[in-house]
Amino acid sequence: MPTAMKQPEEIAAYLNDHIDEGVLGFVPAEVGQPWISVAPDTVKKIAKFLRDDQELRFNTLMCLSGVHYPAEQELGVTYHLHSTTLGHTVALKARVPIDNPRVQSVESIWKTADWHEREAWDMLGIVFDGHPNMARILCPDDWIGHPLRKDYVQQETYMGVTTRF
Amino acid sequence: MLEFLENIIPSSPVALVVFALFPMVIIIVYALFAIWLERKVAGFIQDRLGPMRTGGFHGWAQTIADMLKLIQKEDIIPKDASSFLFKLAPFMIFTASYAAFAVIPFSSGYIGSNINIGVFYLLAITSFLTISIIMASWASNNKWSLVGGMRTAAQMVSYEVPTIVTVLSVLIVAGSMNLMTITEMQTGNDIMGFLPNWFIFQNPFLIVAFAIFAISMLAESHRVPFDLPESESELVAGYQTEYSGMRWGMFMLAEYADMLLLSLLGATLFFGGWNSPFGTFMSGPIWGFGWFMLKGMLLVFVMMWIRWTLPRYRVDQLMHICWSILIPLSFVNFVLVALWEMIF
Amino acid sequence: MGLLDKKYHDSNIIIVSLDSALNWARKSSLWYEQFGLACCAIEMMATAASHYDFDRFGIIPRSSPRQADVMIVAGTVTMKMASRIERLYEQMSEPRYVISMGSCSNSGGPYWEHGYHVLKGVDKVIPVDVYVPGCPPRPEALLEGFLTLQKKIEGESLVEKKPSEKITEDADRHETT
Amino acid sequence: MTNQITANIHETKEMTINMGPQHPSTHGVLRLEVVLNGEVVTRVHPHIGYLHRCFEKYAEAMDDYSKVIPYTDRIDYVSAMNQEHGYVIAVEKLLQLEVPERVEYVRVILAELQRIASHLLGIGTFGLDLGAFTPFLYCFIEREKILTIFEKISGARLLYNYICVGGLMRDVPDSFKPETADFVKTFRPKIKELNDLLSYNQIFIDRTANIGVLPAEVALNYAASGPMLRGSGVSWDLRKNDPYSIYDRFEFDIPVGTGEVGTVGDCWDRYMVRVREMEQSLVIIEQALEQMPDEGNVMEAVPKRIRMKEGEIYVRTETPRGELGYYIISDKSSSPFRVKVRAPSFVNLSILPAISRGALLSDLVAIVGSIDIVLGEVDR
Repeated sequence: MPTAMKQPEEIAAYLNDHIDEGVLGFVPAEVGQPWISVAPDTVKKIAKFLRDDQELRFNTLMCLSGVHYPAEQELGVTYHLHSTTLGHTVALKARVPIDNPRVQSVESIWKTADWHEREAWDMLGIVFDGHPNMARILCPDDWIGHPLRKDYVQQETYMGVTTRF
Repeated sequence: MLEFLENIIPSSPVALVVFALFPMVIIIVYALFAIWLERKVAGFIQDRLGPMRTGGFHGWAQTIADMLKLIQKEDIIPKDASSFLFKLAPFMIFTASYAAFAVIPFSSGYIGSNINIGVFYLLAITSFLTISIIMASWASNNKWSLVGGMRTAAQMVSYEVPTIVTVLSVLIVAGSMNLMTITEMQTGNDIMGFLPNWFIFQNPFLIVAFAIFAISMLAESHRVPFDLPESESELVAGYQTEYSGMRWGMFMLAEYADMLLLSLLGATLFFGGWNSPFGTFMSGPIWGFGWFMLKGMLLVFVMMWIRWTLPRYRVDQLMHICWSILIPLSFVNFVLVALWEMIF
Repeated sequence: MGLLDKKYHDSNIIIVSLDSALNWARKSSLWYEQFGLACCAIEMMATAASHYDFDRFGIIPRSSPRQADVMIVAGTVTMKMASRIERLYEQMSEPRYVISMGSCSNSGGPYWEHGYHVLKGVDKVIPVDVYVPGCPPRPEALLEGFLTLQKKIEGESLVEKKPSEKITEDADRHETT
Repeated sequence: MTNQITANIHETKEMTINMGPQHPSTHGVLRLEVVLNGEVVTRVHPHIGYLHRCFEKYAEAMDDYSKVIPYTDRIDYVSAMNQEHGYVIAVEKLLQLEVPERVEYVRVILAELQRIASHLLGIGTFGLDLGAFTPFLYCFIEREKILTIFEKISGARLLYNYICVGGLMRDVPDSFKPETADFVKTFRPKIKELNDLLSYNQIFIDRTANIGVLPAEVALNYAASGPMLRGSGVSWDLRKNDPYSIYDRFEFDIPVGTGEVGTVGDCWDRYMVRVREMEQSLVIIEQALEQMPDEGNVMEAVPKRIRMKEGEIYVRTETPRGELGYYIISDKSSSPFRVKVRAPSFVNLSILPAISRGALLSDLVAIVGSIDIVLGEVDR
């Protein structure tokens, strides 16, 4: 039975062996956890492989987070995956330029991604291709701007009420 | 009692009005007391005190303050509501529950109208409650009210069947529909030498009938576990959602009056009405009234006790209990009561 | 704030005694609207529970705004919620009162500086009668808020205040705050 | 012609009804857009964000890692200690900081007490949703005792700001140990009382068994966690499966849903998992009280100034509602570059449309109650 817990390095190497394109490399960390960098237009294919492959079996998406990198003019999406059967975890990162922030949606692979992706759109303005309902989730529908961007400027009024003190 | 009033009051119509207002006084005094009692009972069941401040001793004036406040409240009629029906419903529901008290024999000296078909009249007039609730819910033009009203219609119409069948079982034993006659038949302490001649002791199957009656009574007056029409956690306030001020107060008053009415009916049919449990000891018109109200209030207390103990049923389970348990059971029991009467 | 309030221009002995009776009824039966927004709602529930027991003062929850007298704004009011709070307030029937519970609804509280989605004080959308400070206020503080509201109700009258009285009253208020 | 008329008469329309944001049983400001066919729910569409308090913006704006802690309290105001615990563990892991023994034990005891307090509230409000008012107040009486313990050590009843990076704000008083032991002793019989009054009440069982059944595969696909996942029969508890802090030193069971009165994964199972977890928390507290060192400086490892290296970490802890994840990216400054909270209620609530289709309106109330959401955590 090829069912053993894998370290992130091994998972990266395994992915490199089995996926032709899209896996951009393994990034070790000085402190904290390492991650695997992936291309945003291949996320879905990689995600499906990660979920269905018998050696990996990542059956849950623990967390999906959007990040803004103002220095590089980029937005990023981090996926934290976990396998309840094998017990290993891995982090994937996809980065897109801020003027065309499009990432493939993984909603069809892990249902939990639905709300997480809507939140990333709401907070950071990342568009997820293939998501069934790309609407704002936390802020009201007519809100202006994406609050978690580092250069976000709060709107002065909303529905006639000032947002400042 | 009417003759007595006509003796002291020279004008006959005035005497009649005073005579007719007697139940009204009882209802109002009872409601003021019962709402306070309800909160006190809830408090003691839940390890707290309940009203303590208003009026001094244990918040005795709490309900009076509530009523006085409700009178002051703004009377809102929603723009899209059907104004006429919306205004009419609270009066109708109160009138219906007040009118039903006409045939209740409060004591050997007082009955509003000693008619032969008292039971029949009472069951007919309580159907007005259902109609007024549907009226209120439909007129409000509010979705929560509507769902509450539909639940009420289904619930009250269904539970009328077991109620009527159990009442019929008593009528077999009594052989009369006059509530005064029914009460008079239960005078005396002859069963096993000491037990009073109440119907519940006369026929063992009437104990089952009383159990069915008690359950239906909870449903008819929509109390927990059958309080679906106004279930707070689901329907906000059900058919009362849009009512404010004294119009809402009328609904509350009617609800408590309804509780008392059904309790008094239960006391009359099963527990000897105004008869003293000790035979001729402490009997008479005044004592009789006291015994009667005591019996009614005990049943009301049990309803409160249940309210603060149990969760609520779901609407389909409610129907299931009625149609597949209570109704067949009440019919079988009806036959058994009749057989017992034939044999003994 | 009821229907008859401030309808009379002159006071007399009947109105004075009626005033005290009506005010007594109002202050003794403050039914609050049963809804909570955030952290403070948990303390509000704790105040209604056995240990502190709102019912001692005749305060009970009603879930329909039509039958409620007091709205306890218990917690952070966000921009998305602000219009709903306004609507709920309008649905309540007069006389109605508002208690702002906790720092968030008083002024935005801890979300004062960077809270782009937080309304900085519920008094921007509805009038507030009593402010209860704290994050969250203790149940005793909320009860104190209710007692303050009761004192405020005692001062209400069917008689419209004369302009001169209004001025002195305003001056008093400025002094105390 | 006549056929057409009768067809028109019998044609029914679906009714869209708005539940919330002000509704007695949406546990705060959740809004559910419910499409009803009669009383049967055809579709549910949850609208959230009515309590969006910009936590993540605040975490970035604060100039110190410690200053984020009061805001973590307010994410899930029902279990503030657990939130602090999770955040502090994440920061400590980034700092590679060792924490004194005594601190770890106090933290664990507090986290478990908070779990009991939180479950008591969850159970109580669930009963309230089903119309049982009295158990709710009984739960609050017990909860008040825990809050008294917390108040003695931290000065606050609800939001404590007590656990800090590297230690605790101040040492626990001497009375902490005997009082906690005393609580454990008095609380056990209360669980039995609760079971008699509510858990095994026939009406309660009728209302919750076979309602809102969540199969295990669906739960995993939706990344459900906590009692929601365990109710579906999956034995998954981070305290055991991925132990953090010192949870590997204690012996306790993971209660899972068994379908005792209905189907595995129904509302009753989720409810019962919570009740049984309270018992297990008592077991953990008892062991921790026994092992806890009496002496030790709780401020020993607290850094004067937090100097962070560049890196990132995702740390998950088990809160009463499930897996709480803090994803922290640090740069060289003293404030976090990005903090993302993976809130268990947020994820658990996203399952609601999937499990409430075809339920009755009253069942919907039961299902929402059994998920045990805290809106502060859903909206952050």
